[in-house]
Amino acid sequence: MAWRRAVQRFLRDRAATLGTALILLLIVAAVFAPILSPFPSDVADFHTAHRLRPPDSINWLGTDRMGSDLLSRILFGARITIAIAFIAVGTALVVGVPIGLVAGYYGGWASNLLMRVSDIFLAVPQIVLAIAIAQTLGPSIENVILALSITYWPFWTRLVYAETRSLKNEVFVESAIALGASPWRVMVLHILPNIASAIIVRTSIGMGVTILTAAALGFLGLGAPPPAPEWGRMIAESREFLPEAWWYATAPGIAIFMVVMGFNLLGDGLRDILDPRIRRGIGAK
Amino acid sequence: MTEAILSVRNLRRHFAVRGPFNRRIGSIKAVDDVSFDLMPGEIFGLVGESGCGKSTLGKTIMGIHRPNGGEIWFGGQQIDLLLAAGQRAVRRNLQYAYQDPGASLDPRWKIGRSLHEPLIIHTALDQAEREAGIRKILEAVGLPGTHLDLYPHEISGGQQRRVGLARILTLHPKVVILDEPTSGLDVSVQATVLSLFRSLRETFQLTYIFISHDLAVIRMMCSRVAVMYLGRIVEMGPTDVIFDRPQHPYTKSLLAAIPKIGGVRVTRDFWLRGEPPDPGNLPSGCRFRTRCPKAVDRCAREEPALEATGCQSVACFFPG
Amino acid sequence: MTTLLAVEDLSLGFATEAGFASVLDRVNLSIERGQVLGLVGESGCGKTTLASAILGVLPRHSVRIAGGRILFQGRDLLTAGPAFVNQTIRGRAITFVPQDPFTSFNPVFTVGAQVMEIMKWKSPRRAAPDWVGRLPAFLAPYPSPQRRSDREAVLELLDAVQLPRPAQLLRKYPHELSGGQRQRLMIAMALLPGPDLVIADEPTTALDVTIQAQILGLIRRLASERNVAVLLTTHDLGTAYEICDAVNVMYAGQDVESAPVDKFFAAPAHPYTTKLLASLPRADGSATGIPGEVPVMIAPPSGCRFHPRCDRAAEQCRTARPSVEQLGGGHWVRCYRPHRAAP
Amino acid sequence: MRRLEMILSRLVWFVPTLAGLVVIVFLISNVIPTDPVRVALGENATLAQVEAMRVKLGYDKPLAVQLARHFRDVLSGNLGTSIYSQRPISEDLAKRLPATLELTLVAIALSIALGIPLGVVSALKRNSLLDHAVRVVSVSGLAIAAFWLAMQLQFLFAMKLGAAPLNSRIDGFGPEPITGLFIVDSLLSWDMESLGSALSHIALPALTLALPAAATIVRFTRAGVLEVINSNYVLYQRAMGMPPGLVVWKYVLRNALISTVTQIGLIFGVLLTNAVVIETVFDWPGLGTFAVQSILQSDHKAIIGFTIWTGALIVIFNLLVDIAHSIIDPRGTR
Amino acid sequence: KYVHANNSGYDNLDPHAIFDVGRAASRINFYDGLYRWVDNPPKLIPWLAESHKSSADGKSWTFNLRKGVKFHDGSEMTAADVIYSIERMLATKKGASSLFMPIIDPGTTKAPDKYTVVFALKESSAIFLATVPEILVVNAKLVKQNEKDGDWGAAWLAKNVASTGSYKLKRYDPAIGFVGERFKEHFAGWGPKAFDEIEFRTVLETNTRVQGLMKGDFHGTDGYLPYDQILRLKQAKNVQIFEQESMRVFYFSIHNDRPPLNDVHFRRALAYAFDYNGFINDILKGAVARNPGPNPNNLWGAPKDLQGFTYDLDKAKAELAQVKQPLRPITIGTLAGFSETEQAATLLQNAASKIGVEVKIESAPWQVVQSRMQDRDKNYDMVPLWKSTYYVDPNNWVGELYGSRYYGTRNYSYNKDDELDKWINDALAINDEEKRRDLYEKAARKVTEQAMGIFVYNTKWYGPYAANVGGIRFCPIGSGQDMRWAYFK
Ligand SMILES: Nc1ncnc2c1ncn2[C@@H]1O[C@H](COP(=O)(O)OP(=O)(O)OP(=O)(O)O)[C@@H](O)[C@H]1O
Ligand SMILES: Nc1ncnc2c1ncn2[C@@H]1O[C@H](COP(=O)(O)OP(=O)(O)OP(=O)(O)O)[C@@H](O)[C@H]1O
Ligand SMILES: [Mg+2]
Ligand SMILES: [Mg+2]
Repeated sequence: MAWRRAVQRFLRDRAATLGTALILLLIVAAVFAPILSPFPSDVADFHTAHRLRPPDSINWLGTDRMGSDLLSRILFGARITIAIAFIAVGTALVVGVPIGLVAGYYGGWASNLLMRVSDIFLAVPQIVLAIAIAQTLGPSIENVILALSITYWPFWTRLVYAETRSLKNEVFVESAIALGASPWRVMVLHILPNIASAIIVRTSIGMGVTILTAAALGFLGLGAPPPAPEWGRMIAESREFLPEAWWYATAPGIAIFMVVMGFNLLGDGLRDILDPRIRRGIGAK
Repeated sequence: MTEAILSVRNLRRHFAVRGPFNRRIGSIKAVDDVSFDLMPGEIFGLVGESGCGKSTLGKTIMGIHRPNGGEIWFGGQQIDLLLAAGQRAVRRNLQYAYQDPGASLDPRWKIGRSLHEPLIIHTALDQAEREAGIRKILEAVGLPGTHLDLYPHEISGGQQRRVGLARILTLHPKVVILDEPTSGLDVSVQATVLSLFRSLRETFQLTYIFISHDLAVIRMMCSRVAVMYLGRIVEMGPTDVIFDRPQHPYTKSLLAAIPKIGGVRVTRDFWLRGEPPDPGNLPSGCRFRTRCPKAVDRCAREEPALEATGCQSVACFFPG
Repeated sequence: MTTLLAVEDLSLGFATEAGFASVLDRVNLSIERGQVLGLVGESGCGKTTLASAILGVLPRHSVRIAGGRILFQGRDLLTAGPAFVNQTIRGRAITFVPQDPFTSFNPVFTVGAQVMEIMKWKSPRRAAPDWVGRLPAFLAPYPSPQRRSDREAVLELLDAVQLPRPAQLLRKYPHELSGGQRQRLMIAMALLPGPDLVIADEPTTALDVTIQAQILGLIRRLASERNVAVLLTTHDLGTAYEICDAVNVMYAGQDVESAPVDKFFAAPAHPYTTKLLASLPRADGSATGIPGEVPVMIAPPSGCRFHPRCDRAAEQCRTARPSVEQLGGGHWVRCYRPHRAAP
Repeated sequence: MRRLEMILSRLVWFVPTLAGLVVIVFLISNVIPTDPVRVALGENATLAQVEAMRVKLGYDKPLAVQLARHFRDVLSGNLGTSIYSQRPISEDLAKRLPATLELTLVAIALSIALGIPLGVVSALKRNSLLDHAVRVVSVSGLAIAAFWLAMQLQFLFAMKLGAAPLNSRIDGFGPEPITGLFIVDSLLSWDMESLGSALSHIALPALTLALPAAATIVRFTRAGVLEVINSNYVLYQRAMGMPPGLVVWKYVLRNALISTVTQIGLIFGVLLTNAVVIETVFDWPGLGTFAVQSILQSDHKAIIGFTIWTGALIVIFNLLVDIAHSIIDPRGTR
Repeated sequence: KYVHANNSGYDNLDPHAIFDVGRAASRINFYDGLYRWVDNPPKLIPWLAESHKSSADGKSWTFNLRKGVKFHDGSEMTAADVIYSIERMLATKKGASSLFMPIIDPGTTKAPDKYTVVFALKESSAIFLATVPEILVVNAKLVKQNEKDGDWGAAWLAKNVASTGSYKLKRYDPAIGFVGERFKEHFAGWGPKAFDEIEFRTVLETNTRVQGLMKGDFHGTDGYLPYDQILRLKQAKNVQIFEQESMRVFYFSIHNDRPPLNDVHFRRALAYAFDYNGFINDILKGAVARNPGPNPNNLWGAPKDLQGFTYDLDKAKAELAQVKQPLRPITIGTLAGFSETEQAATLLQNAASKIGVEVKIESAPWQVVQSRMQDRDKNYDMVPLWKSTYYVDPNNWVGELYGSRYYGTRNYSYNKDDELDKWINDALAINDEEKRRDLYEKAARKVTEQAMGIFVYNTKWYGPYAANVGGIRFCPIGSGQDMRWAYFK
């Protein structure tokens, strides 16, 4: 019942709905890229004679420096974006959340040390470490994902750690412990569900951040190697044609914008819906 | 004389006050050298001003806080030394009802699930058996069965209190520590909740430690009462005796401060001045001396011990 | 005695997500100069709402005033210009002591700064030149002669509310003070502008009994010394008994009974009042309580809102709200079937 | 006193944090496959030379020994020489630091000047047209890829309108270096031409950096004001008839800023992140371009040096934020 | 004042430490060599030396120095300075020294008198004279004063100039560039309108260089811009473009020593799989000329009738069918920041996939690519890049790229071909140009026919300068950045 009400609230939240729509758009684009794109082969095929054509009825978004259809490339690029965002954030989550949970629950010097390490990771901009790692491993999508996961897990550990710490002081957790519940039970059944909303919200926003970082890596030439239609790389390619071929940079830039916006809006919307403080505030009679 | 069901001997619980560098810069003596016995079936009241350590005492007995010193005996067993497994067994019999019952329920769990939890933890009953048990308890605390499908924030404060109690009673404990069970309730609700406590005590043969700062409620509910001031018990004895012939100046001032409808207006000439000192920075000697009209030099030098005079014990050099 | 403040048939409510909550229903109330009036009722019955309505600080976007008047010295505050009310009534003629001294000080300014800010704008000695009004408020000057005399007045009053070493105290931050000290400061701040009426919203609920006794004594003494009227809201009948001249009882947004304090406790007329008094814990262990629950304001019971829980309720209680029945000696009740004191 | 101790304890954390940083970065940079010695020696080196250089630079030793030596060097402030440029790395970093500082500080100032008033007004006029506009823009600001925004601004302002220079930090060599911050230096030496040039050059990159930062500040200020505006102390001041403008801009704002100030520490990290890419786009001779270059050149020591400096910068900045925080919020340490 | 926007950084001014095209301006404008290359086709003109003689066996070379040449500090340049300079190059082993280390031993260069220098080569070298302009002379006394720990003044010369050159160093910032002030007493004298100051500024971003040139902030920039930019610049009124045929061959370097690339059929298959016309005519808009072999068309030693490969996937498939070894994915390294290399690589990748060869592309900065190429094991399979002119002799191309003596320095093909090696070594040892031409043509033919590299085009130099700049003397060496001849109209 409460669940259905949450869905209703969600649908009423225009921003969250728009965000979901944008993300669905991304997923549809990724899944059906071969069907949707007008020139599916253009991902790796060139028509040098058609290079740098402005948008027209054939190439809706124009063509790039090799004469490939930009729309097709952007649709296929959605696959890369999805892969990077979901796998990198997913891995970081799978690693970071349990660590943060256990460290936050038990405390002690070991988890203090752990938190120090994650602090150190967080002291340096993620992109700096990611660049170093991506460069170490050589440019490829897999390595970008790896670099982002390695640098992103401390973020989750921190978040979950802090949430767990504060939840541990909550009366209902204390009372569960007083009732004799095992640590495992308290962590998994009481703490985790209660920080889940925070995690979900941050995941959504983290997806956006990760997509931006991945695009930045692609932009710097550390992402997927050519001819992969990775959006950041496309923007980098477009740079030297900026004055003449305005559409070249515009299309992938807007694609990135829409997707990140989608995740941010969804995150914001979820925050309003899921954040217990806010819900309690509104739900109270 | 019957055997005490719960005995507390010289219990201590101090909280470190930490400054920068995680350095210990002092300690709050939330519970300091507290001893008392709890007899089966009685309602033992614990009163005192906010921050005097009532909740901490309760939680230390429960094992939520580790004591810094002293012993706790429950049913002939010293429970403060037990390891996790032993503690769990004790917890079936010793339960703590939180000051804010709403907050002691997981906001994401339906009431029903929260009520199942103690049985899942402590028994091997199956779903149907548990459900039956819960419905019985629910009835006992006066809640409709439909409430099982609601979330904590969807019910009123009085009902939350009932749920909190039901949750504790599912395990049929022997002793329940009730921490401020009526604070924040309106008098009309408070009256019904209090009578519920009484009837439950009958039904389940419970022994209560009843924590409150409301003397009127204590007087109505308890057979014996201990008055705490800044981590110590300053006076203890049967309720009637304490209320009629208080010996400690602090107890006197407490009694003087409650308005008595129909009586003289206490605010006209209320004599106690000042406020309790900072618990992290206690005065030397007797803790009450900074506010005590009787205080002399000796009170600053020595700390009076809790000494029995008849059925009543007082920690004061100049009782009466 | 002349009526200082009269609330007449005030009805208002809030637009909420769940619907319109009718929080005050034709409420009447009047205070004489120098009188301490207790507004008693259970949690959520609309005490704070009524006090806020008099002060004019209800949330503007959600509040809907359905009718009634709030007459202060004969002037309707609901229709008076907001700038006028803000400058000459609020904080001047009517001041405020909040419920919770812990959260009513701005935590990041010293209490001295906050006291002096009040004095800068609300001091009885304030004589602001014309052009000051046109400046943005945070640029307005504080003439030093006024500042000096204000400061003296502050120190004097802090002494009067029994705050030790006032000068040092003013340099502290709120979190460095105890609850009792803060509430004394609040009282001092309420008296400094030399008001005619102080609205004190449950000034002692957050405090311990010993402190409560001290604070109540203080309010009572200062009010009579300075001839200030006090509207004191509370849910604690004991508090009302201690310092009030008269008591006004509310239930679920409706006023039900009003009486001088002695009559109120000796001969309550409304069934709700009697039940409330019977709920107080007594040494003999008898406290009856009131079965049922406080109604929701969104769809309140019709007529007298107490009727679902009233054992004397009749059909007419369900349909229409009883009007005021004077019982003499300033005692009135709104009930078709009140308890009548044996003559 | 409290504050001093807080600062001291922060300073004490500084050391292990940086030490940890050194280790992590060292480990990361040491598995880079390209051979730094080869890069150092250039086209013509023979195998023997390479080996000699390897020994000379200590690359032949086990990793632990290298790490220990590295620690010793870092402690003595010596980050080694760049194997590509052949100059001491600390020198290179020191030369580039002012550029990055100037850029990020201007960006922060810009974002604060933009973000706080907008956040307050948008909270006060909640659900108004302005509020909606501000929220849309601020959500967008966080979704734009910084480098793309940089390019679009370049395209619009530099290429199409010619209103701003395309990139770099100043025309020519800039004013006499005193602090290294061109804006400050040109003011100090009263060199108006340089000042104009420096300002026009910094406008676009600072704006690019400031927009997402301002978006964050707007959001937090707005949320902070909304939270505070309903608090009891604001209610109290309103009930006491204090001038509404005063209540908002003095009393509400200061409380609302507490969370914003904490955010500014994080924002600084984000700014540095974006600076890495944006400096590259705008050819800004700061730490960011240095980092990208040295990482692409597999210049181990330069990467380590950069990371340490960045980490230190962030730690120092956060220290300043903490101090600011303790001034705004006197309720003791966090 | 002339302002030049350069596409790479001047992070070191030491003339003996740097030897790349991007940083030619600091060497050529601050320093003088014994001879100097000018114009196109390149001519060698006497510079610090007035004349030279070589012994019959080609091993002893005597240079007569110009008299009265002044260093910037006023002292006179003598043979001692020349000897210090060559010893310094041999000792520091950087930059152009690799040209001399194989043929000159330290301590063997002598000065019979103050104005005569004698080089004693270990073996006869046909290219020695062509490389003599790279012996840039530093002020020995001044440098010695600034030596530290036997570093031959490396630290000092990195930031300072001690020379006889056309310009004195006025300001220098490695992150920004340098400003040179005309050295009025330069021995070669000055034209009436020569620039008083030249500023070379590092502007990495192509767009900025172009934009700045069009706005008038810069007066010149590098001549190898992408052709799209040249077209843009041609529209601008205040910019003129000098067009010159250069000697800068774009080709795919192939690792010839690694299966399956060691199979000529595989290499040929790839050579047939590159769309030369699409690349030259569409992507580069015909701005360059097809160059079928390793040597630039406009230099002797390039066979005039050489037939290169054409884009023909059928032939490619046929060749591939003859490959016996198992196929595997081929890795191409491209130069970050040089999008042409990436486009060439993707073009090849695309066609290769059609004949069933998988290609992976990795991009890295030039330094990294180079360091990998110099290592036989770490080298990429293929790298598209340019071979520029360091000295004007076919050896600069076919010799260095395929002579085994240059393995790991400038030969990245690691090819094993004794016949080819012999031709190249022979051509180095004799001085008869006719014979040498013959050898180089044979070598070029063989290299092409064996597809040891995929040779694409020879660059044209499109020197963009402000319309009011005159007197630019383009030479493939120095890329038109020798500013002493130029002036404002
Ligand atoms: N976990 C803790 N860490 C540090 N200090 C604590 C902790 N719990 C309680 N204290 C301190 O111990 C003292 C006693 O607290 P306790 O909660 O036991 O008082 P109480 O009598 O229950 O008060 P109340 O009536 O307000 O519930 C207080 O000064 C409190 O600040
Ligand atoms: N801004 C508001 N919007 C909607 N409902 C409100 C608002 N303010 C108060 N109410 C509702 O009005 C009713 C009366 O509230 P009010 O705060 O006046 O009660 P009270 O008598 O002061 O209670 P307490 O003793 O708990 O302070 C409550 O049901 C409350 O939920
Ligand atoms: Mg408590
Ligand atoms: Mg209230």
